[in-house]
Amino acid sequence: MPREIDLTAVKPYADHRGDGLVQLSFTLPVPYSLAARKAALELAGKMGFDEPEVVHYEQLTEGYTYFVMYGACAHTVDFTALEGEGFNIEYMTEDEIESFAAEHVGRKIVVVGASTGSDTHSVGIDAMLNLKGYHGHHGLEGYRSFETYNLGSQVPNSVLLAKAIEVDADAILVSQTVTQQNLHVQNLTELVEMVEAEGRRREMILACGGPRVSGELAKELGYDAGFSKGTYPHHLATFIVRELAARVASTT
Amino acid sequence: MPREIDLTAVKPYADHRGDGLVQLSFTLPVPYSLAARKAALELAGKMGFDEPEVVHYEQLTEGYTYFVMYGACAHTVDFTALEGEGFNIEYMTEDEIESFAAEHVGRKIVVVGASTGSDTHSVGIDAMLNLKGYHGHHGLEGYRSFETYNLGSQVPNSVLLAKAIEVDADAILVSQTVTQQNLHVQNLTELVEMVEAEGRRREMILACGGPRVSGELAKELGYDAGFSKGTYPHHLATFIVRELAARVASTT
Amino acid sequence: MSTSTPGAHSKLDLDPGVIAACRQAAKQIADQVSERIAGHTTVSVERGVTRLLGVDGADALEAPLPNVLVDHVHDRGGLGRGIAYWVGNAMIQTGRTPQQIAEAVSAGELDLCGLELAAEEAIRERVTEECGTRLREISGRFEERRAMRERLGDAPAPLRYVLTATGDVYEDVVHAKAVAEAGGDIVAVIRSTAQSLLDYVPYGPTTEGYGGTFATQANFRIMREAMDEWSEQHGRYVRLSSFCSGLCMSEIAVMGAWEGFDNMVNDALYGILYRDINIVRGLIDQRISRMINGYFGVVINTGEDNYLRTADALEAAPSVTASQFINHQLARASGVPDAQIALGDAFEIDIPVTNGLLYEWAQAQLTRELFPDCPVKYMPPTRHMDGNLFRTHAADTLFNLVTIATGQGVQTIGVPTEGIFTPHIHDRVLGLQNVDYVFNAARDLGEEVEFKPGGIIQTHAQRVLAGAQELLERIAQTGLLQAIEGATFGDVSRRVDDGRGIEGIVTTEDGYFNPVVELMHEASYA
Amino acid sequence: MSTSTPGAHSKLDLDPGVIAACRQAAKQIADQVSERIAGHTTVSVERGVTRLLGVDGADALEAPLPNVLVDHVHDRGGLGRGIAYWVGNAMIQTGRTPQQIAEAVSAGELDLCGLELAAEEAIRERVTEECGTRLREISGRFEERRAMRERLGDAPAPLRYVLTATGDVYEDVVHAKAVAEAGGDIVAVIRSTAQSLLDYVPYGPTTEGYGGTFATQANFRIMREAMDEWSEQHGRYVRLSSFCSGLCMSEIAVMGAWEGFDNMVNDALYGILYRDINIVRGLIDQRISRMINGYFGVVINTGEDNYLRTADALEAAPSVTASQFINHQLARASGVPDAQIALGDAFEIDIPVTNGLLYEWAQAQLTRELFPDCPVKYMPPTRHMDGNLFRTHAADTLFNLVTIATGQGVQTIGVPTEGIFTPHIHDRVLGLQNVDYVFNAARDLGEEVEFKPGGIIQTHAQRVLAGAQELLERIAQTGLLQAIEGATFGDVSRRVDDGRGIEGIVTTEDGYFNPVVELMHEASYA
Ligand code: B12
Ligand code: B12
Ligand SMILES: Cc1ncc(COP(=O)(O)O)c(C=O)c1O
Ligand SMILES: Cc1ncc(COP(=O)(O)O)c(C=O)c1O
Repeated sequence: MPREIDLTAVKPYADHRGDGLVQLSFTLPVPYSLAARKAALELAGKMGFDEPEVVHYEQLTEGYTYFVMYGACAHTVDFTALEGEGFNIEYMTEDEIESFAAEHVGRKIVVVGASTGSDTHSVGIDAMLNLKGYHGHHGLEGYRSFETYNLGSQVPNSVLLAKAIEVDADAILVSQTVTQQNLHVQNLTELVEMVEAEGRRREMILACGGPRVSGELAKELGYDAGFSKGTYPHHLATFIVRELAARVASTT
Repeated sequence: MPREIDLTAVKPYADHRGDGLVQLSFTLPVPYSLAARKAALELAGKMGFDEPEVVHYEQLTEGYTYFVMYGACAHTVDFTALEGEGFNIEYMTEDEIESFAAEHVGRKIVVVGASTGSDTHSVGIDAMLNLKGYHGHHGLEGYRSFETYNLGSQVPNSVLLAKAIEVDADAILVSQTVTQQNLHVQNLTELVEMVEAEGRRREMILACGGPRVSGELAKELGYDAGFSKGTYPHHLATFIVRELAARVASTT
Repeated sequence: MSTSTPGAHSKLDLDPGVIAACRQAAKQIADQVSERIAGHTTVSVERGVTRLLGVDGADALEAPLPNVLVDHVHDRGGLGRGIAYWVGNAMIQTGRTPQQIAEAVSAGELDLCGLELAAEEAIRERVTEECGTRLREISGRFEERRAMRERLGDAPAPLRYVLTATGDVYEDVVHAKAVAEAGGDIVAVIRSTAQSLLDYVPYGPTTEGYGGTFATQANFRIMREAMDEWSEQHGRYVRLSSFCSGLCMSEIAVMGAWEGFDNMVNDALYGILYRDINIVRGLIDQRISRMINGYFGVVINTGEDNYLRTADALEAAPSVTASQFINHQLARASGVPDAQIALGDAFEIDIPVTNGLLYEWAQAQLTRELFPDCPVKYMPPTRHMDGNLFRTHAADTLFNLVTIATGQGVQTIGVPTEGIFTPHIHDRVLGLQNVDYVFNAARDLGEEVEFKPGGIIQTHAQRVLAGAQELLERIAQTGLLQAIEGATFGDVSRRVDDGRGIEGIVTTEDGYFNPVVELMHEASYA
Repeated sequence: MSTSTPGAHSKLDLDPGVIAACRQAAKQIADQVSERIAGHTTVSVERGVTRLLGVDGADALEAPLPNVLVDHVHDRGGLGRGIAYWVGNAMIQTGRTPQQIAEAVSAGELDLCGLELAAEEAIRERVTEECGTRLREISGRFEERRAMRERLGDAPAPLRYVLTATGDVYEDVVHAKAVAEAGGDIVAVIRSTAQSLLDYVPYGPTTEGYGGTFATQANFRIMREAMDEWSEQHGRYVRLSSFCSGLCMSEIAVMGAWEGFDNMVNDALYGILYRDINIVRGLIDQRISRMINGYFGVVINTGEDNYLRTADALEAAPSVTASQFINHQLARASGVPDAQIALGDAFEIDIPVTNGLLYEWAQAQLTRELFPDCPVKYMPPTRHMDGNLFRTHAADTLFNLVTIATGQGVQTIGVPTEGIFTPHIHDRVLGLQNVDYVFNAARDLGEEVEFKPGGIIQTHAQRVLAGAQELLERIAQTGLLQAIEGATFGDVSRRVDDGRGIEGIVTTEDGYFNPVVELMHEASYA
């Protein structure tokens, strides 16, 4: 009979329940040698891998060795504790959003967005805001219930915030793509601080997005939500109208 | 100025000293969902990764989700403690081996080898023993100082041992390629136990090899040495003549 | 018989005379094999017959009843007349079904060779009728399956053939579903290592295999049910495959047919070369096994790819082509139609060979042009793959390209872990994603390109074909057995009077008869 | 001017008439640009001149002396005569070197526009002599480098171009060595994000960049020394590359030449479209910058690949070809010989496009046939790459195949992490291993295959070329500036009187003179 999966103690699965196999790869700044191999095995041991194994290693340049490894993960995760969060957040369709907004907000929702700092990647924010949208789903500009300002890319946080204040925005939307050395974290943090310094944090929804942004990161940095690859405009819109409706409800 | 690498606390290196970045991939036996993503992040956290990040995940089939992740490894390894073991073990050339053997052993060295159990992979053991050898280096059969018995593949451990006893072998050489569910560990362990049961362990060199055999594993299982991918016949021969010379020296 | 590429001209500018000569020599070789094996049967062929008479199950010691029954007769020296003779007689004498007879024999209650003998004609008639009923039953099931396949839509070639090999049939089901979801067309349930060497087929569901899952009828059923369910749910038919090779070729062919398997790896040479099975035993078993596959509409896959795992892919290229010609004729001699003969080939040239891709392309195209009506089972790079997952994935990408550009019939997919593990669940999916990408991005590439006349590709193909001709003509002189002894295939040498299973060869006696062979033979020449 | 593929016929069956028409229209467009920018200089062109007069260093506030000097004159309204005029005059009047003059200006000790004015002829002579000395010095260094390249052996095309982008020049050195060891031919030191927007070149070694390392002269020197050392040690010459693009095009061209860089990405359109740099500013800067690159034997790389990162690769294909024709003429107008013009192209068709590989092959072959004497810088798939490392690696494999099959001059390698990170040290090595494998395995594939007449590949190439012709003829009517406003390239629109750096455009006055341009112009028409 098929063995059952214990969802309170989930482990990686390769070809047998509980085998725990994980593939790893990394470089160590040590010379290519048997000692390097041992260092990699020791490191994997510290990560909690049983029977770690180097399946490939090679010198990159003097003093740097690359490894491909496998190991059986000894840790487990209690999935039942997490299960609450389903995947299929029920995103509304464009039509549903329009009528929901009409009913619960009852006025144009003003959003201001940009790709900030030195970031010139505008495709992400354009996908969210411009009429053209993304993969056939049009951006917020195409929604009757939204009034949209897309400031484009390379926009200083100060300019973005000033515009938001000027048009009395309900939400500020930031896109960040260049993330080396956590540049995005710096940029995103700066904006929150500026919004707070202006005393506007409570009255504005702050959302950010980008390939390496996650919901967790966004919340950690003080945003209301974060969106990553695979986001469509109606995902963002669903979030905004729900959030705004909740706020409207709680203030009335 | 370039930052120095602290070899007492080595971490993975991606593009900055100390960034610690490691790539991981694995499957969790949980449904594709946001909760699955969280489970993967939690697991990576337990492994000791700071800022773990899921860069890709997808459903394989209902109840199974595949992840590609990155994380900054918080563990370090003291490389200086390992450095003793250089990589370039000085392997002798065929000629050197011949004269070394003539001088220090002074008789034909008898070796018996096989790919054991149900394993039909013979290319590895043939590479070590047959005249044809491996990548232009001929096998032990081609050495004047060796007398070689290659029993081929699918050889029961009992048959291999009996042959070794019959020809009064100096070394038994085992190859193992099929390793699923640690079949090789079972086969290799059985042989050591049989040799010990026959009271022959002290007088015979035991060496094993195969793509997933390592020196560490071999020693753990009670072998004198283990050889993996990239082994040439003269590597094995160097080991055998040195080991035998040491034994000859210590008994005289 | 079609000797030219359908429609188009030869991209390789092959000489039809050379092709004809190859086919001619191969035919001669196959005829010699037929002659050599005539007048023999084997314990496993006879067990295959008992299975087709409806015998199944195992005794308390886990010995399968077909073995119990055949050994019983063999021990008594009666196998030269064929198991059918004795079972038929027992049916008449006892009024029992073959299954009941087997159970009684197993219980020690019945001595088949001690019973009174009915008239030969009556026995033949009784047992042939029984066998015919069973054949019709299986054929009926096959027709249902064909209908299902048509209803759900059959995938276009190249079919994506994916191994599962966890050792545990229930885990294989999980892997098979992931494979199906990622676009796999055929799931091949790889066997536990060395099942080839068992002179019986294990019984019941199994969860403890190494490098594969035992081929048992129960395992077949579990897989088939799971995949039928998936197919119905998802509206796409998923085929199943396993291995006939080894010491039980014809029995497994029966089991596969009964359980609705669509493909079967069926090649005696594998067992002979790599498992040290006796040559004659292998060839007899193969003859009957393929006949059964052919009769029930199962596609057979031959194993030429294996040669390239032990011999150099460039040097051994002519031997692969020669073997394809021989296998083709041997399969035809078993009554398998071309559309069911998936000859083997593999992409195994070493990574550092300059213009290796051109040679692979030439060889793959050659196979297609030589056997235009046969699907080809094209195998991925494996021998030179190592622990560098990315290197393997790159090689698989070019392999996929050659597959689509030359229009192979069946393609076993490559996986990044090829050089290390029987693949993990996601590795098969990564492999299939690569296939998907390349097959689509290069869909019409084969149609688009022509090869430079007298260029590297044409020259290589022509040279391989010439080498094959030479080899075939030599083998036609000496015979296949001699050639195998001369390490012609896979650089491995085997002698005709050595090897496992030799004790299971039985010389038939006057009056030997095999209702399966007779019924199938009739059908294929009807 | 060569308009046909060298030696062989066109694999794409292109119409020479259409090609000639394209070239004609592009020439017209380039001439219009020349006309439009004539009578203008920019602050950065003038800073380039000061650098070629030997001015270097920065003041206490980290303002580079070339900026201090040029701003000084600009503030005083004197830039219309050209910086050389004022420096030349100051040399005569003070007897100091240009560097000493700059230091004095920086210290507030000297007002260039307040000095007595020498005779114009004398000034010209003095400053031209100074400039000539410097040009000869750089040319001398270049000749040494050429000798070194020849001694160590130059790699055959396609050259493997690999980015390093750690942000820290010392880490870049480590990455560059790994790249060299894995067979990289050209290491491109990618700049920190938005250096384009700085209207000055930072000074000194830097370790804090994002997505790249600042292009500074010190960084250039550190990289060059490290790679020269590596090259000598390993007996293989490794080239270096960086970016001229942005607001300092000509200055960086000077720095690169001085430090022995072999290639330079040089494309004003990048700055215009993606950094919102003013069109005219960009085109003036580019003219001089390319002239400097060309004169010192540096290969320029144009940036057509970028369009395919924001526009659809299939739809935008004609705009890429059109842009190549224009860039080719603009480069020639700067005196760059064809062998130093590496036009841009990219493999960016989306993964699920059926026959995408055929379209890529067609486009890549088209570029080669249209510009047989130019190397082409062919860029890897990036836009549609995601976090699935294996998917990216598979796409890179096909990209590598098209590169070798069409014989590109320079190939930027793809890396598995393309969709996620600036690559980690081993990712570049994995990318290079893929290149190695494919280039070798498919070495002569291009020679081997012909395309079906009127097939998908030929038809696609012909259609793209026709589209380019239409576009070029339209642009020749309206002018390039209008076309850019109409979002012809990369789906981005820019207006002529908007954009960064517009304040740095200076209308030249009577008596303006630029010794660099004059000397180089003389040389190229000598
Ligand atoms: C297009 C592109 C460019 C174009 C940008 C043009 C433009 N106007 O946008 C050009 C050619 C100019 C360019 C230049 C550079 N680029 Co670039 N570029 C890319 C590329 C190929 C695609 C990015 C993209 O458009 N993706 C498509 C969009 C739709 O996806 P997305 O941005 O993730 O957006 C989705 C979600 O994230 C989300 N989302 C995004 N933002 C927001 C905002 C909100 C509010 C919400 C709700 C959702 C949301 O929704 C979107 C739709 O689902 C990537 C490689 C890759 N495959 O990702 C490299 C990449 C992003 N570039 C990179 C780099 C380093 C650069 C340079 C800095 C290199 C250099 N030093 O010269 C330069 C300079 C750019 C700069 N300083 O910003 C790196 C970034 C590495 C890192 N992690 O830091 C990448 C990953 C390439 C690489 N592997 O090195 N680039
Ligand atoms: C060739 C091959 C075969 C041939 C074997 C023919 C033969 N006579 O050897 C055939 C086609 C018969 C075959 C069959 C099978 N194979 Co196989 N096969 C391979 C393949 C392609 C190459 C192995 C090889 O020859 N490598 C070359 C040699 C030289 O390398 P090596 O063995 O590692 O040896 C070197 C070192 O390890 C060392 N060494 C090895 N032994 C020894 C001994 C000593 C004493 C010393 C000092 C050194 C040493 O030195 C050698 C030289 O450097 C691998 C895939 C791969 N790329 O590895 C799969 C592979 C090994 N096979 C595999 C499997 C599962 C099978 C089957 C079981 C599948 C099945 N169920 O049907 C069957 C049955 C075989 C069996 N039961 O044993 C798996 C094993 C998975 C695992 N880790 O368990 C692999 C990895 C493929 C895969 N990814 O699924 N196979
Ligand atoms: C043709 C053929 N038959 C059978 C097998 C499996 O055989 P075994 O049962 O010996 O492991 C293989 C495996 O490679 C094969 O290629
Ligand atoms: C032609 C060209 N120039 C310059 C750059 C880098 O520009 P920046 O300095 O704006 O980051 C790029 C990057 O893609 C480019 O393609």
